[in-house]
Amino acid sequence: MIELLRSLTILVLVSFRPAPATNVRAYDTPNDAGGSVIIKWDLSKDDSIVTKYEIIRITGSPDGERVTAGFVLRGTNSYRDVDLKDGEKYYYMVRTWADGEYSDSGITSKPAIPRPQWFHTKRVVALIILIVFGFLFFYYLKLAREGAPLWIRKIAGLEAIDEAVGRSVEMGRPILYILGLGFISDIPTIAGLAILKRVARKAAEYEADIIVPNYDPIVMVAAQETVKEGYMEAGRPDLFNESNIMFLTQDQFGYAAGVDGIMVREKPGAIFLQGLFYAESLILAETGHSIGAIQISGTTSVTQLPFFIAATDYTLIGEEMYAASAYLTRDPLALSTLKAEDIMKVLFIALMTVGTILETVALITGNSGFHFLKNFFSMF
Amino acid sequence: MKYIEKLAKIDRRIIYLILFLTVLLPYLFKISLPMKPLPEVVQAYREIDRLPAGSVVMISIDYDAASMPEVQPMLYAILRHCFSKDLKIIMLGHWPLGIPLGIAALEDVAKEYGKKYGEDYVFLGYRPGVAAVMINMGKEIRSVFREDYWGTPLDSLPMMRNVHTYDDIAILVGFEAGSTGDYWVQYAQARYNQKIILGGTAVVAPDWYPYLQSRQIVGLIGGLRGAADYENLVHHKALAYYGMTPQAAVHILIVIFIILGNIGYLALRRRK
Amino acid sequence: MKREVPIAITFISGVLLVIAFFIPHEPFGSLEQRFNDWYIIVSGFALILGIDSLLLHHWNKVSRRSKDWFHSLSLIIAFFVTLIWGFYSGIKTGHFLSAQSTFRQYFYMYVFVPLQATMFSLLAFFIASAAYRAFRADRFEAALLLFSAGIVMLGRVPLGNAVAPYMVGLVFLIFAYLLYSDGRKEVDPTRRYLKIGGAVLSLILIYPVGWFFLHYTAQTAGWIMNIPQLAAKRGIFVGIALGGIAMSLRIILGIEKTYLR
Amino acid sequence: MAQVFWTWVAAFLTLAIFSFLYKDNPFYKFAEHIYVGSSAAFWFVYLWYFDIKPKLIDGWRYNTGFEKYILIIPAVLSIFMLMRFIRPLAWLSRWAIAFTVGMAAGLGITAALQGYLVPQIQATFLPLWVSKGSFWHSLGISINNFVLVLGTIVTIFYFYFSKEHKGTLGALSRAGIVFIMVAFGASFGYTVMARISLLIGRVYFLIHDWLHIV
Repeated sequence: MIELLRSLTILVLVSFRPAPATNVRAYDTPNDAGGSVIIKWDLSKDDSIVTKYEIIRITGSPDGERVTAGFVLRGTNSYRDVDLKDGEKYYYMVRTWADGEYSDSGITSKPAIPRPQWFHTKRVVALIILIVFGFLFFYYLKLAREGAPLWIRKIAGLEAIDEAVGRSVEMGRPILYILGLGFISDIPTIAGLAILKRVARKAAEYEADIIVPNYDPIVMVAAQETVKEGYMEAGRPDLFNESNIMFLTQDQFGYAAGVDGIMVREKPGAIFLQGLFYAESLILAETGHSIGAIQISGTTSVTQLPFFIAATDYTLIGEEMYAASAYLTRDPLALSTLKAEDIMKVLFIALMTVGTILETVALITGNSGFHFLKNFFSMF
Repeated sequence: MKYIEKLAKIDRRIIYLILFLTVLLPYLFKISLPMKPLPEVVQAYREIDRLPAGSVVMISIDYDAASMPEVQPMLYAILRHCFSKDLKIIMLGHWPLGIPLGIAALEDVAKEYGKKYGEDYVFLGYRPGVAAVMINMGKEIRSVFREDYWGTPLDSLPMMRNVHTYDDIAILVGFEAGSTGDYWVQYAQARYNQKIILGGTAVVAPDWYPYLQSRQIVGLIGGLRGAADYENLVHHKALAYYGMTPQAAVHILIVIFIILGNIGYLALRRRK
Repeated sequence: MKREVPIAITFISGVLLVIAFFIPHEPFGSLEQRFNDWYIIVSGFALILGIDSLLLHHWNKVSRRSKDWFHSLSLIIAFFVTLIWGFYSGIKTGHFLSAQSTFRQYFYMYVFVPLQATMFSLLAFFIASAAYRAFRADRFEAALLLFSAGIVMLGRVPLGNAVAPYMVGLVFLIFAYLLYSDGRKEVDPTRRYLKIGGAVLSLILIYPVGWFFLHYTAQTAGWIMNIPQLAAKRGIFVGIALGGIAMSLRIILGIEKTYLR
Repeated sequence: MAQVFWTWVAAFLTLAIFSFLYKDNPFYKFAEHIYVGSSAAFWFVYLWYFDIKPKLIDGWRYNTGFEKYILIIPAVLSIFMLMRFIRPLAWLSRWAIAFTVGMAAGLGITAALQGYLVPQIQATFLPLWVSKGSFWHSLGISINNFVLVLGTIVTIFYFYFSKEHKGTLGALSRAGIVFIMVAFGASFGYTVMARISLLIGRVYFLIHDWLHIV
């Protein structure tokens, strides 16, 4: 009986036309490269029995040919029409379907004209941050050029570099420098190269060998140049041996297998793991520990930092690694940029505090106007 | 006293050996923990179980060898379930290096159940462009895959004759190790209302619970635990099911090692 | 020329990408994608340099008959067998991973995947030995590391709840012991009694805390992952982002040019 | 038959890699060298089929006009890269490197802004008092939000470089360390499960596919 009633209700509902979708609006998609329009509408009152909405496009004038632009399912009230011509006028209608029946209000939207934009308005917050940072950056650069004193706190992992190289030399063992799985297009790899230069110079001073196995061939080339430069600075270009900076393979675990092999056979006294690392980080660090080497690691991969902290003697955590080149060279220009970073940090902390207070106020007063800062920061 | 101090310096090889045995022995002796299948896995099982024979299930291979131990058992379990219910299978993938893994499993299980290629299962393979593939299949599968993986035109395969769009596919099962699953939900579900079940590694699966709540997916199989539950449900206990015991045992073992190490370390420190 | 041109190239390509980020209009809108494609092409060719380095390194070992030269020879043979097989299968069947490709059927499934998976699985052993060795409660920070690792580890498996109280109890016991032995050496009487009192308190707390973890280990693990873990990650991310921007600016402006010398 | 032979090959390689856990030995050395050599070739073939061929060769063949001729730029950069083989022209390779590094720097800035900085800061804009459900529930959420904001801020202070970590800054950065250590411990513990699964997979291969015990 209930079954019968149900099917009857459905039958009745279906044989009626669903209420049409109303208030159809179309406008150019903001912040895009052109060629697309966004269509929005108010859902049909019978949305719960609607099967789909059909979006109909009319090009040129409201009484032109009607073409189906696409379908969306019930509950959806917007559609993005793509592959359109910039500058052309487009009109839209939304047809509401319930099984075989449909209805539409017969009214088309006002015309929309797709255009490309010259500025991404959603990214204005990023631009502001960049401008403020840029201003601070150049301000402190100028101060540094004028000779203002710059101070940097002690970073244990970087202090230990000379000690590690020295100890390795005392034991008569080579130094192993691992740049990880980063490509040259990864900033941590470039930070790793900056530290490599210092290590190479120290190694040259002590006449120690330095081995650099590589995952990426372009990084290998850059590492060869970097080590050569380090040896030149130490005044020992004669000791430079390019074949010690070699390529292994572009396979994550193949690289780990190869580096492990080098570790157990060459028995380096000091191992540096500086760059971008993934799951192989612990394979390398544990093998390095098992041969008794002193290990200094550093990476910006947050998921791998715990393993480095556990398995190596010193670890440069995230930003500390980027600070390394300034720290090691004490180059005033580079140090000045650290000062700019620090000011930014204070600004961000202030911003977070303000944002948190605003959100709290918004929730207590129930005034959504206080969400403005949070809304301002939503970008994509 | 000396023995206690030794606890601080257990040779790593001894740790390795004990760990290896902890993984191996539960398999050899088929020791298993009593486990109640997770509701989201049961839901996935029921969705497939109630499909009428002859329905088409589409399976997507979006992982590669690195996530094989977690995801491959799910694939086997689902394939067994589908073939035992006489469902038809279309397999494809978005990770080129996972394709060989998918095909190996499909051929294995098909042989087990005596299924015929082209009539009971089809392998489409890989086409570049994740979102484009998903969207275009909503219009016509042939617009993306004119031929199957072996180069046979789809129309000459009996089971594909009436399969054109998502409307002809009862359920889509995505096996994931990255963000491809989100694309499936975004394109196949949101645009074409395709029923979706997702299975994936323990790392990616937790992100899908919101989909489950909003009914955008009708089942979720996460990590080795999810695979174990599914194996349990289809009564074919294998890698994952018996793997749960070593899984728990090793976690506890590592904690025990940490504690032993600390006791030894403390003893050493006291003497100093 | 040899030095200035590269710096100019770096400057131009870097600045262009930053500008393109704010301009959806073509040609900027698709610039990032285009540069990425170019990069992939260049790095593909660069692989020839890498392979030259690898083969030369091992060929030298073979020709000098230095230690392990036999293994170096097998590396070279493995390289060429794989290369020829891969391209042979690729040409014969249209793609090296295609259905009929014997390269896929045999090399990929029975050599490449097992090697990769086994090397990856070594992590299970290393994670155990690293935890055993490194998680020593010698300092407060180390104790925190140990504690949160243990809770999360146990919170993720069945039976974890049953074991967690013992672990937590032991940590408290250790803590009490440390406080007591420190307190005994303390000269100042108030500090001494504070520390010894703390030791007694830790002993008393073992029971309620143990009870708590008997019931709530999984929830605590979830809380640690979702709250303090996330907070620290965010802080680290902010640092990395700022450091990354500064490093990038230094590169674009030519202050940082290690790679070019 | 082929199946059986290749399963034995796979089992041999698996055991050879495992033998490294005991110590370095000829079996591991052999497997390692095979792995490095064959994987270098594998990725070379892969790059050809998935990158160079579709992006450069097919791009040149099927595109017309601007899209076609713009490909000359990466082709020239690639040739410059290979100039390292010719000593007197080796300096040209720096041009190609300069391009990739410039790209890294540009992307480094935009990715940091879009991927980390703005979303992470926005996510910390949390209300410190939430009323949702019962009082205790609200208090719980509020405390969590507070800990989240506080933890983020003190962790940032740990990375403050240009001042000595003494006094207030010292206390804040020490609090930062506390959060960092808890986070690292948790992250370590969280990963264990996935790694054990990998080992389970290999052990299962050995006893099931190879030895057929289970």
